[in-house]
Amino acid sequence: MTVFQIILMGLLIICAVSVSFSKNLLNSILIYMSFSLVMSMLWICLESPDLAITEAAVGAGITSVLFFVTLKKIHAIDASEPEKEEEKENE
Amino acid sequence: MSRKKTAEEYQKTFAFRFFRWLSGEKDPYIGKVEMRPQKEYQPDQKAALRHEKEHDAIMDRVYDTEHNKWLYRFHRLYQATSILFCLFLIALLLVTISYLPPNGAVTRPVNNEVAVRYIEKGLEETGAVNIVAGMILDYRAFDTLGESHVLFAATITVLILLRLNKTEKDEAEVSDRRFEPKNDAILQLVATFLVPIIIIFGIYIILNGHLGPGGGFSGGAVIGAGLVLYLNAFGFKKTERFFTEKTYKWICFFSLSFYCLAKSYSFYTGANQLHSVIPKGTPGAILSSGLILPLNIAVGLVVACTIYAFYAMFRKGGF
Amino acid sequence: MGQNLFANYGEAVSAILFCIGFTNLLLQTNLIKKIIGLNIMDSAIYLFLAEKGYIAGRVAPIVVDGVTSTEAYINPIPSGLVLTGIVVSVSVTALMLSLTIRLYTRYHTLDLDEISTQLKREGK
Amino acid sequence: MNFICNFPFFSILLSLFSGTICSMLPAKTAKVVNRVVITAVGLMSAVLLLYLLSTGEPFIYWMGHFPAPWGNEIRAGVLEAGMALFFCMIMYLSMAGGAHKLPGEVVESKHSLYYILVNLLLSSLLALVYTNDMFTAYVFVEINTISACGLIMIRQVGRTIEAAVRYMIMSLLGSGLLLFGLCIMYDLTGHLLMSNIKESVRLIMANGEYQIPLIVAVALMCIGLCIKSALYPFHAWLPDAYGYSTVSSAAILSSLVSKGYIFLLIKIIYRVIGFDIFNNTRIIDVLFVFGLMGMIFGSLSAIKEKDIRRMIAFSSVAQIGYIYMGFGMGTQAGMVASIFHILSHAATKSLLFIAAIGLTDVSGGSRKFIDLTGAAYRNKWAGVAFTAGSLSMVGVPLFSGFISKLLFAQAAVQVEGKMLASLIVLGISTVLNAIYFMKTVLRIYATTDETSYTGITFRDMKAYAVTLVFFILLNVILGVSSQPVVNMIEQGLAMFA
Repeated sequence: MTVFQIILMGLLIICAVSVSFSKNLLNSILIYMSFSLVMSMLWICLESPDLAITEAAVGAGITSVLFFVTLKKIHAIDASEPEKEEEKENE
Repeated sequence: MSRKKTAEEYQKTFAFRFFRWLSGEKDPYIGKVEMRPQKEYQPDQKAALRHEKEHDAIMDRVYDTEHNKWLYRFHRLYQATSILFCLFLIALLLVTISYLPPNGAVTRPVNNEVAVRYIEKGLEETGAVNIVAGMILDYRAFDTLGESHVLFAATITVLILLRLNKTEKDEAEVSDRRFEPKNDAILQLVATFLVPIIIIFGIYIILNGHLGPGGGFSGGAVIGAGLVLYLNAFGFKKTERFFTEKTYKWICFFSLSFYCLAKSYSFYTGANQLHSVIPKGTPGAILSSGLILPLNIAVGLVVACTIYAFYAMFRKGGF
Repeated sequence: MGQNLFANYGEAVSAILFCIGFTNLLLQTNLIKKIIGLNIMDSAIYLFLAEKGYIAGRVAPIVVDGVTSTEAYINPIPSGLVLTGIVVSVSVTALMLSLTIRLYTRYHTLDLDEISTQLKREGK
Repeated sequence: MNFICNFPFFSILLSLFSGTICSMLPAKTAKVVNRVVITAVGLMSAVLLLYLLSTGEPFIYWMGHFPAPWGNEIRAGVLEAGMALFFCMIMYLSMAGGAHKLPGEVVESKHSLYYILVNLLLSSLLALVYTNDMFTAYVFVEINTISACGLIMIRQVGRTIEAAVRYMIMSLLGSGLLLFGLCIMYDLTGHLLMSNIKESVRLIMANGEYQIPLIVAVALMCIGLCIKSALYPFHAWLPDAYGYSTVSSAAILSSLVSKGYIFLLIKIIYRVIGFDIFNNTRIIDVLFVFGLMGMIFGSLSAIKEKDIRRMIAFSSVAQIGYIYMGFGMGTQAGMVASIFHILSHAATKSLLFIAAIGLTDVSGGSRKFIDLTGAAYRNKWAGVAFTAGSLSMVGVPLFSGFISKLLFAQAAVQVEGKMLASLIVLGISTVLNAIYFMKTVLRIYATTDETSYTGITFRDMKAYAVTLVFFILLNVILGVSSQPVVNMIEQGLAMFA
């Protein structure tokens, strides 16, 4: 279990760094989503299922949806591709 | 013989002329100095234009952020200091952490009588099987009350920022749907299957909050996500049939007031050592653990509505 | 330097994440990136807290079969605090994003310094 | 338990609940509700203060059915009750003084939202004042931040939104640091309740184990709160936020919001860490230096400013520097001076903001100094009030500012090593204060022949003039009968321990 935790933590750091260096806003938000997902897995490992559910619903779900709408409003997503991510996200 | 002068004589004296000059009745230069009337001031269009251009040029020079050497240096300095500061912070925190009590051990100060009582007496005192739910909604309920008002305050600020009036809203709606396929068949089919499942799952999480992992906030977020999916698939027209700003306001108002009043009652009886009439029920049953279940439902409603409201506000500035 | 750095590897990771978020908040010019940095920073603190509650070999604090001995469960307090914290960070994120939208519709840029220069230049 | 002991709880819950209620009410009713709530809370705090003065004992109030380390608690002593009363008074006067400007600055449909935010802000301030639990403090700090941000950007011009973004970024950095410090503290002590943490801290300092993380935790919390209360190097958001928001917001923000955080810091110093332990760390020196820097650079920026409201805003930076200088002295006297300065600055700064709006109103809405020439003749009440506020800020006897400067000087004399620095900077800062405030006063009393602006008479602005009179009275009362207030502060600090 410890090894798994360490791998997850490594993933967290990789995600955080690549968010900072990614040029494309859409990419960085997608990476942030995966950051949240990894975080919620980590919380299962840390025996906090309440947090895992909340993080999965909120961090990977709601926050990202709000980010996507914002990107759309500020025209950072190319208009030619309607936001598939947004809908994919909700499922 | 009187020394009085007559008026005529007086008018010739120096004193008379001096006082008249003082009071401004006579200009001593009139008739004595060669003068020409001044030309009336006419604003010179060209000069004004030139001035404007010069002003613009100066402003361009002053606010030319790209070629300003000092600004560039300042930015560099700022970046360097920030990075140094963050490295320093990392080092500081790592050193701090190296001195902290070791992780995972039982002997740490965190595992003291507080946690012990929550675990040992939690079931008995709050009636909740999920000790975390019992803790946040009964032992430390004041924090949670504050937390739901953080959400409320955030909604209010978002309303202030993004709520538009009727005409603006219509424009925003038109521009919002410009690039979007209307009535996407695949999406609608998927949504018909998924939305009920998502919402039922959310309701399960809320109702099960005191028995297992979950609770008002996570369940509400899941329901909110379901509503957002429904909105995306079927558009605002459909959702407006059952969910308008009025519905949102009333649900929020009722849930928050219920939350406030219920918790006030519990705080009041607790502090004054009065007996609370709220029954605890049998632990493990769905109708148990006193106020936790109703509070979870109230929080869930608020959160679901708030998330939908956030989404609708972001999309078109209204419901 | 203390001796517990490797025992506390989870906390160390959370400290590094905190600083990455902090750096993002300070250095990124783009507001959206700043907001992501803020979220990373908050998550790092929650990770730190959750690590505090964890005790190896014990299970989540949900009473099973009426067993209420302290030996069986992890510390429930950090989980509760983190739950509260997550709600706070969602609210703040929503607020920041709506501010971003508002700024963008007005100035068509996401760079705060650029907006400041523009404002000063207009002299309002 | 006496029924009066319920009052802190009632006042917090009343203001929280009125926020929810106001969301359903039309703007006019919401305004009435807002006023009624502030008055009621003020009255309750006054009764509580009298009760506490008569018993002389602070009390603990359980928030729930569980005692100390398990449940939440709030705690009331003389200082808390007095602070709550004072905050209510300032808030009522600020709301009343800015009420006539609100329709022009905020869209009609958003008025009730404004009152919701004010109610939430009041409740969070009260909770910060009364709380005995660190995590509750964090949650209410967030409510405070969010509603303050709302108050800044409710007047939607470009500047305020930019200022709100800057404010949020700085505040969130501060909250993050505060929360991190709090978590380390929790890990070391295993408690979240202030009194229990203090016991554990004393044990830790006696044992010698975990001292380094403890000091780091304290430092993180201090820096977080300093950032949030706009201490000098972290003040970038302040001038725009105070200068362009609606006048009530500016008055409330400058006099109450930052003071709420500072009061929390005082609570942390006294009730969590312990005054002597805090004074033995190097943190107070850092606070001292930042405070001195703020006093000088804040005033210098204020002198450079050509816009009256931004000038007052920059003056806030300088005044917050004073407060932190008092913390940095590390003596009881310095602390008393700081707390007195919190009161006097709150009373004066809101007066200045409210008076400044009266002056700009009769100058065609322009805030540039050049247009303000002779404004005091056009609006005599605002002119007198502004002069009174300026005199108080500069530190002329009879006004509250004089007493706080006197207390600072007295406190500085007792401190070895910091005496010279603090006295010199106090002197320089007073001179700088005098330069920019007297410059403004001379400007508004200068005579001009040609004026295209019409004056205003008492009949047009009864409520406004009455508010100003109350503000001036408050200032003069603080300045003339300072001894009872100082005694109360000392008694309150004694109750903290």
